[in-house]
Amino acid sequence: MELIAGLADRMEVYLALAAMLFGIGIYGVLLRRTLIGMMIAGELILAAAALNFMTFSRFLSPDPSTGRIFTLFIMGIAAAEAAIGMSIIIAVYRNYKSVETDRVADLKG
Amino acid sequence: MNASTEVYRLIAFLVGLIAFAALNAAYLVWLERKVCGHIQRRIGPKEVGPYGLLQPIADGIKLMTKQVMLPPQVDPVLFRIAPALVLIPAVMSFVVIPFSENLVAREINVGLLMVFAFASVNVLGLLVGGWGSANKYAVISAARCVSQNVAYEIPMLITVITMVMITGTMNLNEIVMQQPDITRWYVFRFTASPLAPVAFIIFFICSLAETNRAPFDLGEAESELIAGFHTEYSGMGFGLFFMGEYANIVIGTSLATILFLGGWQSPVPFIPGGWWWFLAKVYFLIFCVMWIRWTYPRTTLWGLLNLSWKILIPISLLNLLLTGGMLKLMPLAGGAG
Amino acid sequence: MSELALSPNQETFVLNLGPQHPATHGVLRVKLVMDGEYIVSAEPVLGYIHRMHEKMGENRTWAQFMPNTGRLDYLGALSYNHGYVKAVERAAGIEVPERAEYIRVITVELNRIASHLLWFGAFVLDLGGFTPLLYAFDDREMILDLLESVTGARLTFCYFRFGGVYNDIDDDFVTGTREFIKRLRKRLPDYHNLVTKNIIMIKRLKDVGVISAEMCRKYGATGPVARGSGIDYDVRRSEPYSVYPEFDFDIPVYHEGDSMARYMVRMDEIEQSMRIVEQALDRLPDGPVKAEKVPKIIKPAPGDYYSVVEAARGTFGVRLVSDGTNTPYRLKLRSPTFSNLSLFGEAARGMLLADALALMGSLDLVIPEIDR
Amino acid sequence: MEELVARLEEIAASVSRADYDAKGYHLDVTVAPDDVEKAALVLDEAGYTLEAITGVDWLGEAARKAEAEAKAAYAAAKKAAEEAGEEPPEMEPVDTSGLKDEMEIVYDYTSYSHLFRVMVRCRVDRDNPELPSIHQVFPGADWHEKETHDFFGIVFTGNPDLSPFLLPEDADYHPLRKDFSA
Amino acid sequence: MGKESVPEAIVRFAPLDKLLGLGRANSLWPMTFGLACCAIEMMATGAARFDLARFGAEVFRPSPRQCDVMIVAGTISKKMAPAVQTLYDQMPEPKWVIAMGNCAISGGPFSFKGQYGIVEGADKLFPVDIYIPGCPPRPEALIEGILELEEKITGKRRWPRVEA
Amino acid sequence: MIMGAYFKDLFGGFWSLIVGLAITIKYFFQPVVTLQYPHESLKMTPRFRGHIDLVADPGTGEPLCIVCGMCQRSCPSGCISLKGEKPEGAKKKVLTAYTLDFTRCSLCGLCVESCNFGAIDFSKEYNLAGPSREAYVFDLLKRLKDRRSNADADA
Amino acid sequence: MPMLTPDGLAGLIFIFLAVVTLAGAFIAATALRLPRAVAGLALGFCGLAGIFYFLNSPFVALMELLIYVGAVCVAIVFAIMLADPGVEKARTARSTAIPAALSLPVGALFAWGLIILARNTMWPAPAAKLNPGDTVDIGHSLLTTYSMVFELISIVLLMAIIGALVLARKGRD
Repeated sequence: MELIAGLADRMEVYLALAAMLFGIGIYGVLLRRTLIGMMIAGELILAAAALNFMTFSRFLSPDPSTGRIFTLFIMGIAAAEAAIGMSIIIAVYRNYKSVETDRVADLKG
Repeated sequence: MNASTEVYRLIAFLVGLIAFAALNAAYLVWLERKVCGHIQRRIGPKEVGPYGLLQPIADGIKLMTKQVMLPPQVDPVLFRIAPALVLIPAVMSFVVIPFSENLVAREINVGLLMVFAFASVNVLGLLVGGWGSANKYAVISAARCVSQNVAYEIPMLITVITMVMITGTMNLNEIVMQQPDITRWYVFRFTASPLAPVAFIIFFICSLAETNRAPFDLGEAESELIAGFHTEYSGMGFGLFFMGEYANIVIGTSLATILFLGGWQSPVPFIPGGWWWFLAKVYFLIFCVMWIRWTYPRTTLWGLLNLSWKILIPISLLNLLLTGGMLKLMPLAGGAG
Repeated sequence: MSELALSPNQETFVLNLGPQHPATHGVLRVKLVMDGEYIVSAEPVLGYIHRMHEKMGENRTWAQFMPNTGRLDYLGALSYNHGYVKAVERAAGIEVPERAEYIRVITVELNRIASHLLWFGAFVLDLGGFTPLLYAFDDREMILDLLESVTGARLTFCYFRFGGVYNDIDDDFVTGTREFIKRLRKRLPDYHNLVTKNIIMIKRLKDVGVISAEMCRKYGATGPVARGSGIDYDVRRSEPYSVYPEFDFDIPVYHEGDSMARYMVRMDEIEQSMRIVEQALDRLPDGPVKAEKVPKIIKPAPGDYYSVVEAARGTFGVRLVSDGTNTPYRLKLRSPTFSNLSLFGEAARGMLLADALALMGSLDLVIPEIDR
Repeated sequence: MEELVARLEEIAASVSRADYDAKGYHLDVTVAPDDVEKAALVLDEAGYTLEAITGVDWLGEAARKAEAEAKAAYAAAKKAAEEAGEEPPEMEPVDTSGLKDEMEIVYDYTSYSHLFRVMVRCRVDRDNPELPSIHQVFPGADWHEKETHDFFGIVFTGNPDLSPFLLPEDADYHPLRKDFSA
Repeated sequence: MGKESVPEAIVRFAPLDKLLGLGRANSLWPMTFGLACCAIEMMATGAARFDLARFGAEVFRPSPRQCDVMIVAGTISKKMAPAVQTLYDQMPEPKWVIAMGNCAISGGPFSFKGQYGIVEGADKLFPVDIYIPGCPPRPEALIEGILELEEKITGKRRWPRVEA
Repeated sequence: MIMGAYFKDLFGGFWSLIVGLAITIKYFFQPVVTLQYPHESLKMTPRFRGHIDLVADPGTGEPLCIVCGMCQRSCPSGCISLKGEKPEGAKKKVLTAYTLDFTRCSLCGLCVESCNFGAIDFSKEYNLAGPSREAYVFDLLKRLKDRRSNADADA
Repeated sequence: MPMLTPDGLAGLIFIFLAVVTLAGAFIAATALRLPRAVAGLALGFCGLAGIFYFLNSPFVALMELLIYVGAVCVAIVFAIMLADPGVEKARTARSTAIPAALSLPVGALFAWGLIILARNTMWPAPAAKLNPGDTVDIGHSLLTTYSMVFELISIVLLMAIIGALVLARKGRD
């Protein structure tokens, strides 16, 4: 009981959660074959980073707003990334009629 | 710890709020049918119970016992979670609405933000529901809903930011406190924002559009898209969408009341303020919503986007600018911290 | 989900509007090829309410076909009654007493008002406004009451007979009609304020669905659709029949060719119809309402005959081919909306879905009349 | 108008004025099936509009006509014989087996600007009813032709799509033919 | 009926069934579905003069998924029959059908000998609960039809009968 | 200039919306026009065309019909069928069966019009509805008898 | 019931949120149908928002909902709708079989390593708080200390909007 009650106040718990999110993100990025799927997994990685920022800002930082601001920045970047990513995906789709990565390989050329 | 009672209180309030939302949905439908009836010079529901008051109950019984169809082509998971995605955020938003000074489930400092955060999830519900239905009409409808919601979130948020600038807080109860009498309602306070009534109208229009109400009900434009995103929903699935829609209307009008019409504060000195005032104002606004719905034809998607981008956004930006200037020149007594 | 997929070569998908769809006013199906919300091509598919009227015409006597004419265009049933009796009267050489012609004109014009009112309501309903429909129905009920008191039916009147009308009208009808016109005159400004001048309405109708006069001619469009495109053509004026030449009325013509123009034509026609009815009531002559020398069994001389009238939706033509017996040899019904709808495919190309539906509404479709 | 009549006379097999009050049209034009499009072009240039296209199935009409003619001839012969005081000859049975039945296609044209109705008709062989489409001249004719094809089985060559229009998609019958029965 | 011996299990659930019946009977949502002339009278029934809303039956839903009763108002042609059948199949249980007008009952005036185009009655396609004869029936008749359907569902008539 | 048009559009449009609201609220406060059907009902006009009914001879109470069959022949939908027989010694035919298949009737009134004896007339039944299709194949002779016995009972 | 002490309840809620977050993330990473993946993503973000709430920042929690669930997820669903990749085919193709097989161990390795790192690191003792870090502080910091970053983010967003427009336009020609 003590364990459960104190769980929310222990820093490692948050860090472990973030680590797992990050791991799932990495797993997803590698697993996914479609651009959109990879983006989704990428969002998870960003979320893990945001969680870390938040954790540190709560437990360690003398000025908690710093971590929060960085989380907000991550969100802003994520939003921008989503917008750009989506339009790239749609543009790619329009040209190649596929969102699967192996078929977009000729983009390299 | 202070959290103890808080948690129980929250649970009690949640149950109450769900009941409130359900009751509201049921009886707002009844009210809507009555209002539209009388606007059209007919009676509306009448035979089921006195004044047709049992009509919502009959409808509820019917909807609940109706076969829930899972059309073969749908994505069963998405199809099932979509109504919940619409309804739950709407109910959650009620948590921060102050019905009176003390009658509020959880007073948090960023209450205003909370309402908008949950309201934004609503769109996802419509989108998922439309997509999950795998019906062309539903998909078109979902696409329309999203472009509409995105377009109207902007002027709405700009207007709200203006209000936050004036009030200096995102705590809904504090905002209400700043409007103790009718002259200090933000809808009439020209000293705070020179375009105050216009801001109110913009906010009202945007909340109409956000809740997909006529004349912005493009998502369920029945002459174009059958029933829109809930074309494939039957029985209670459809009922939940309905509840969500009406809960959202209550949220939208509540916010308008809190931000502009003094919330639970009394406009006249001889009657004390309280939840009755709040509900009176909210239901008056809801009546206006219905009145508007039964008066106007529907706009088109382009007309709607034009309205947002060419009229509402410039005006709300202008309002933001003027308000900023005003605040710099003569800071408000009651407001800005 | 696969049917949603955009086909690989073009980003379009097929949307089937109908056969059961709220906007099609019955059972019309429109196959739309869409690119997002834009229409790439639109193809109406007909026949979902094909009721074999022309076949029935060949199986029945001349008189027995009468009830069918009311079911072709049930909104303007009397115009169709009129078109048919006029054609048969022409073929059989039957003279109609003047009073009967006056009664025909009065009832037909009332029916036209009723039809336009219903169209007005249904059109606004297509655009998402529900209340005007109910107001229009309110007025329409008054007309139906009046017409029921003379014809005995509310919708599918079977009132005209070869050589006259079924029943005479009485004073109650005359006073009732006058009162109704007074009432409608008072209500029309409300309609205009509520709908015509509404900014949403204007934005949705102005410059939407423009049909040129040339296109009207190529497709044989008539009635308000042609008049909305600047064609000054109304059978009542350009091919005078019955007692129409005796009345003073205008043919509203608008030159824009958009949905608004067609809307305005019909709204103006309500007023002109009221003028005609008033004049007809003023000058209503006494006399019989049915010609005396109408043979019991009608046998027109062999040959073909053609006759047109102005129905609420345009020119209704009846082509009769008689072989001298008491049944028609061939009975061709030329319905106005058939031609009016045929231009929809061309006009709707490239439009938004919502605009195309406004265009379709402005054509004033009655599907059983198209499918016959 | 006179010019139009003259131009139509160039194309048509016969052009005759009709009594408008009795018939409902002014000009009765009969053309050969192949000249339908020419007539349409002339009328299009004159600003006419196409009101309707329809068909008439004259099943057995040729036989009836032949019989009537034979009867008239016989009556005349009989009369002549009686006048001459001879024994009237027996009426010979009419041989109608070699006669071809026909279908008539009728085009109704009218003008928005003046009252002059032109009816163009042409006859085609009933067993092989075919004539050119005029939808290139009047796009509105497309639907009328489809309908006529539905009802009579008349083939308008050049019409883009003559699949059942008013009838169900799988219909293979032509209900307004006189020998049709459900 | 009441005095007959009924198995206990049925008796026990009777109140619930009754409630369900009452709920369903008073919330009959028709489909926006008109075929021909009768559809106009159906609209007239919903309009101010007759006001179907009084019985809670004015919620014309455009999607069959949300309807309880299909009012077949008009002639069903053979071309239309599959579509009508589909619409009926798409409606969730419990569902009812009202055949409004003579065409929907039997083909009406269009069911002559040698006809090739129409279905002679909606009950050739699916079970019909209420028939409303007339060509077209007056709006009162449609209201009467709705009341008859309510009677059929609840087994009891709540409204006075009107004699012509 | 463009700005002017913009604001004109804006205010004009806004005003038109207000006017619309004013009209609907005006009707909102006007009395309803609804006729509450099962509680109150319209009186059908004398010319109302319901299904047909036989007319009885006011003296004898027997149908006026002489079985000439004109109505049957004039009916476009063929929904009337009647039979009559000539009893021994009687001068006129007597009606023995008169069936109206109302489900195929188009209410055109040609039958009533064709009857030279005033033997059939329109009934004023306007609200027929029921769960059975067969109920609308009327035996008019039976209806006439029922009416008569009802009238007798009332008297 | 010790479980129902306020702290216990809070702990339970925290566990619930953590499970929701991980489950959502897992669905997002593995679901074969992309719309479901996005629904999982939304679920995960909702859970994450709750965890942010536990980290004493309701403001950031709500922003998480507003931006991630309300905007990013909607954008992704929208893109899926336009592109419609449908169901991902089974991962049998040779070109992808190896990364797919590797992905799980790699992901697990990363997670495991980071957890070890988190547990074994000596975190400096929490310093005294300068401010509570509430909305007002965030606002002040944004417009003072981090105003440059704030502007940069704005520019990034602007460029993203323009870029998205350009790309979308080009596709449409």
